[in-house]
Amino acid sequence: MPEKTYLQAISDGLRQEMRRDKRVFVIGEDVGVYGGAFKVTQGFQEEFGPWRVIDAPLAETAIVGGCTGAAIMGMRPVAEMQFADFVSCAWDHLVTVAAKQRYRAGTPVPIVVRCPSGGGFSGGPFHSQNPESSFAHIPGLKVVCPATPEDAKGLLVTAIEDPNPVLYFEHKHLYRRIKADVPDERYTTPFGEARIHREGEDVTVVTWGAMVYTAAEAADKVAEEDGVSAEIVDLRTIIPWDKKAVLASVEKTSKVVVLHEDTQTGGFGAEIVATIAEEAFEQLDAPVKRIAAPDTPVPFSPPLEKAFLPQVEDVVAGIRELVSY
Amino acid sequence: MPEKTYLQAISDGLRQEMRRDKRVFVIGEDVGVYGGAFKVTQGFQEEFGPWRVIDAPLAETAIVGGCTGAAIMGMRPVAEMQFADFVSCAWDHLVTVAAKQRYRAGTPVPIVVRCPSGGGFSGGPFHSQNPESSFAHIPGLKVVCPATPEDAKGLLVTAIEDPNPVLYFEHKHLYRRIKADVPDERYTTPFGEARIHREGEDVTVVTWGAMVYTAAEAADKVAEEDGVSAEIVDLRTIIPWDKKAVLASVEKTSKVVVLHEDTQTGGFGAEIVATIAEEAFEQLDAPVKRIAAPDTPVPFSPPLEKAFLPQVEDVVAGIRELVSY
Amino acid sequence: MAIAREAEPVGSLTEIQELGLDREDLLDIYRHLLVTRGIEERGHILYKQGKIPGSFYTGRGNEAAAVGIAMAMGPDDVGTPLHRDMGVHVVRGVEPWRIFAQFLGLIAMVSHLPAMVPVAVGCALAFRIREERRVAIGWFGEGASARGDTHEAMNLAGVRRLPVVFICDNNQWAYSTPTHLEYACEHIADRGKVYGFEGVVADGTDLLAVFREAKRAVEKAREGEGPTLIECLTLRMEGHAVHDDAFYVPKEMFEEWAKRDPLERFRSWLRENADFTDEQESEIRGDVKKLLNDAIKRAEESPLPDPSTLLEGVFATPEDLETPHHK
Amino acid sequence: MAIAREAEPVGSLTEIQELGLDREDLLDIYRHLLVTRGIEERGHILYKQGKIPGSFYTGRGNEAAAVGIAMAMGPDDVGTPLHRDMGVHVVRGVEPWRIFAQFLGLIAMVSHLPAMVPVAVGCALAFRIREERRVAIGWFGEGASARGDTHEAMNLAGVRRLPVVFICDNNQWAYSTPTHLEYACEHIADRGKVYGFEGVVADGTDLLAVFREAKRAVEKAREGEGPTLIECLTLRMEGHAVHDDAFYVPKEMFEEWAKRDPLERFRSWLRENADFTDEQESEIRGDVKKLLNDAIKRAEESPLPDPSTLLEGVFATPEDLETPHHK
Ligand SMILES: Cc1ncc(C[n+]2csc(CCOP(=O)(O)OP(=O)(O)O)c2C)c(N)n1
Ligand SMILES: Cc1ncc(C[n+]2csc(CCOP(=O)(O)OP(=O)(O)O)c2C)c(N)n1
Ligand SMILES: [Mg+2]
Ligand SMILES: [Mg+2]
Repeated sequence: MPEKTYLQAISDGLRQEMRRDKRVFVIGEDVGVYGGAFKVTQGFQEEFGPWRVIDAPLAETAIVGGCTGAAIMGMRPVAEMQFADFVSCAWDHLVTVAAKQRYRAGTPVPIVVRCPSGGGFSGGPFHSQNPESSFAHIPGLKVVCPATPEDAKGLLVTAIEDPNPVLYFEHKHLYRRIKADVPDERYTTPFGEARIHREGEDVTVVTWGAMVYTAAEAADKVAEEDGVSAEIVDLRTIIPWDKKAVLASVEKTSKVVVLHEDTQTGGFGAEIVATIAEEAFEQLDAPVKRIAAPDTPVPFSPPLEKAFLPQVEDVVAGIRELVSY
Repeated sequence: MPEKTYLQAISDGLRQEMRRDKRVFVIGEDVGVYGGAFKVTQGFQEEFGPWRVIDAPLAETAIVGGCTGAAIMGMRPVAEMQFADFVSCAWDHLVTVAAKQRYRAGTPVPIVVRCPSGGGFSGGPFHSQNPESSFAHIPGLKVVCPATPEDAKGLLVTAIEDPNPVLYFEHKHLYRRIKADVPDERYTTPFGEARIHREGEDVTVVTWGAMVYTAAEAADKVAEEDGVSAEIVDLRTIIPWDKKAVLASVEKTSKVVVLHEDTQTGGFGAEIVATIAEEAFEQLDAPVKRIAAPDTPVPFSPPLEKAFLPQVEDVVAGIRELVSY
Repeated sequence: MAIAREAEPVGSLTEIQELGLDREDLLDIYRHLLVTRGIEERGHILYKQGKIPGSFYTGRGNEAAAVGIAMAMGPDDVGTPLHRDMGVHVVRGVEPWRIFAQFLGLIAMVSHLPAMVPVAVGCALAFRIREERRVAIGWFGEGASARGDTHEAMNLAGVRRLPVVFICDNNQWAYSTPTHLEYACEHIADRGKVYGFEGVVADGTDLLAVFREAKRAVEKAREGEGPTLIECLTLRMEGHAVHDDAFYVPKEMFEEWAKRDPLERFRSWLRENADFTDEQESEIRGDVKKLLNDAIKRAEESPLPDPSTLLEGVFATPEDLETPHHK
Repeated sequence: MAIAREAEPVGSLTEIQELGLDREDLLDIYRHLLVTRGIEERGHILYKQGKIPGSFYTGRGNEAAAVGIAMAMGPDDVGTPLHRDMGVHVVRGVEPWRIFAQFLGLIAMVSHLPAMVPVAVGCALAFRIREERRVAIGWFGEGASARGDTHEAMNLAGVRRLPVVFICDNNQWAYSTPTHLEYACEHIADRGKVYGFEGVVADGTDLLAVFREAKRAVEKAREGEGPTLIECLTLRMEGHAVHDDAFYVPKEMFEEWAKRDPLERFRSWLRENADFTDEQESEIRGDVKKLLNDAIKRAEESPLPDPSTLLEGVFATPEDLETPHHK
């Protein structure tokens, strides 16, 4: 199996689907001649032409709303937000029209909105956000946050196949930093099935996206320094999310950290903690611990951004706290 | 003290502030000649003129964005959304500009966005929503949900005084249905201080908005039929929310229902449950129970809407379940 | 200075026949107009009887605009009509009982304005990508024209010359707000030009003028020559919704526009130009009455949804994609 | 067919003096232009040295437009300039060291485009409500003109005749996207008309023409005669940001516009019309060089924020309202 970056995996998965299915098209700002701000669609316009790789005006509602219309007419649109942050400009369309269309009018809206998300490189408050929690609260939307190249491809294919609007958050900090084997052939990765990134016995870390790697480093550290064995559950998809896998891990370890990069209050971590507290009350040997960014905009200045993003040491400290509870 | 409806209390509070402070003005669709879709600003334009009671074009971003600009220039704008649902059209402005302006640029944005929210009268998916949870997740915004006429007035005055953007959710189903004593003089109701709507010993119900009354009926019922004494904590403000009051009540009762009208997954109830699970783990004698609307759009059809909204019986059942745990 | 072209009235039967409508079509149109108004009048009564939950909106005064546009659509064309465009549903073959059933508690319309305009543009985008000779119609009110969605959608459509026709139902009021507080140009149709296409203002009470302009615009779009913006000027002859007595609309305005009742105008035209007889008229009226009576009956007999279905259909299933559109 | 008026170049020194600029002002302008370009050139070097986190944007080619507009603003006027409008900050007296310090890691600009245009309109609304003779300026790029925010803001401003001037920095590219994929009218300034006010297209490399039009528009707004939309036509002479080599821009385009370098144009004009000597020029250049050197030094010496301040300032306190603006 060839080794690919997370970014290549997304690009390859998308290209494969476009070759396979003429209904799939891409629309976004600078996705054509430029190949996308992050070059995910580089070379696509040469291959598929300007009507399947559409350079759109700077207008997110027109882009995503246009996808909804095209989807209702039988296409399989994939919109690219230049940064996940800008999906706020299509919020009304997504929550008002796309999310409710099936319930209200019976019409499925099979669209994918690709959102390059996440911080870690001084993008500042408008180029670093992780808006998955906001969308996860809206009935009718699906929300996907792959952590590995393999999942990035498989979940993208599933997202395109899915008959619902899917917010696909691809973490920018993983784009070129993370490399792994990715099958060449087409495959799908199911929604709602978590992946055990690392097995463990003493404590569970539930997380997704770039934080999987932060958790993994922390797990290495506590294994080495404390002999603590941490299990890492990578949710992969937030809506639907794999409650069963989380509860099974909790049953095993009785201690849980929920970790995410987005800010804490009202973040999706709260939903996971609440569910565990409701449904695994008797299995818990310690309070569930949330580790997330503090409730501020994402700071631009490097020392502040570092203090903002959950760091390996924060997770190590959280695990230690639970273990010694 | 005169008895007033919830709607009159809002209207009177707003008028009083406008008389007192020339910087306060109102802008929204049909707020002038028509007096607002729900008549909150009836008679205001006659009194304050067309430049302090501004009939705006149908353009929520212009309305709320305009308020931000005016606020930065020293005004105290109060925007009216015709229905809370339409605040989705100003989402980007609120989360991108208004919420982050202080952190990013040091400029306070003292605006109030009044949002008539909530269901119960077949308003359907676009006239019944409770979007407070979405905003509660965005650092920099404050979120207010009064349940009583007295609080409706006092919290509105506090909102206007507050140097931050405040989302003020006024529940439409309380407008004319709920009447109570409201002081004539000016007063403020502090943000972040819950109100004990009813004292009790056996179980705590944490809630806000119209659900306070649903909880109260349920409490009456379990008192009468089961001899169970339920305490009702009305949060009044969601951001900031009164963690201390909630934890104090939990310490007393050891059993908690968190109840809200908005849909469950990722709703603000999850934040409250998560916080209790994290910080009152040892005080709990039963898992925290959430009661909220199921994860669907708000249905239009009366039998479906009734099944959607949390009912007194649902709360009664929840309380009984906890009591017998 | 207006930028948009102002549409002329249509003259003779010959002229209209050249546009593809024969006498039978004209009688159908009259029937559609009666059904449209009838549904709304009956709906209003049902509302007063307390049978309709929520609120109730009518398009009195807008029937000719709605029916005229819809008549210009081809069978495979699509559109996103509004709360004042009942006539479009009628022409497109939605059975009246279904409409009553909806009033009585089945499903809801998108209410955020003008949220469906970008969707209409997206439909047109699909047609353009697949090189189909189909057209999408996107409606918005003159009030909703103030929102960003109309702008983004019309701009994208203009840049890509998509097969879409924009219809602005300009009934001069947005709830209680008069046009001079909604926009500051002469005509909303003037905006077509700044998106790269033609704008046309039509008298929305003149069904045939609306039809002719819509037909032209639809065919132009079908030929790949891009969008058109048609503004249909009418007056909203009732309140914003049933609870609203429209006290803010000057009486003279209602009186003036009452003289231009679209049904009456079309009826007179038929009388003068198409040998429309008393017998034909009363036959059509009788048919419509029966249709509506039966429709209400059927709707009232239809069961309300069962609460157990509450959770159904939030997410689509793969089978939902097995519709002609999606395949 | 263009709807907007096209601005003429400014001729003589007398003409410009009548607009209120004396010779000293003109030399100041030259200084501002040099500082503007200098800050960006130095910033670019700092970026290459790895000292600037994140990305780095420049406005090369846009200096005259930015400085020209800012020179037309009164001391109490306000504005919301963009990433290509460094010259506005320079004219408005932001000290260069602060700008470098910002590059080096202090604070961030709003990036969502054109999110600040409604805010500018809101500032104008405050002025109108309080009947102050102040003006707000709202900037947006030709690319961002496709977004709904520009539409909603300009429409509201037109309806209420607010004291605001809209500036469209049309540098012919939105990242890699050329204008014909962004809009389909001849000029963005054509849109003024459909919001009820004048649109003007100016050569954005001609500082004096930009200044004259901005001055007119600002005074018009101040007199209560409503908004103006001025489109400043330039070319973005570099990539979208430092990482972008702008391969998609035709070379000839750069060559053609290089001949219209705004600094060089203004310098020539000074030479020909205002007795600008070699000595004066080298004196100014020397001053600017020193200013920038000192500024970088001071910025590099400024400490980065302490992590302990992370949580500060998410919410404003009542004391924050004790600024001149808010009182
Ligand atoms: C985004 C949004 N804001 C506010 C409303 C509330 N509202 C419903 S209809 C209406 C007036 C609409 O005016 P117009 O577009 O002219 O359509 P008309 O009702 O006159 O046909 C308003 C303000 C809405 N539906 N959507
Ligand atoms: C809402 C939004 N979408 C996308 C972007 C990403 N983006 C940043 S600059 C830019 C191009 C802007 O073009 P234009 O408005 O012409 O300004 P210019 O950079 O050319 O000065 C884009 C697409 C953004 N900042 N905001
Ligand atoms: Mg209208
Ligand atoms: Mg540009």
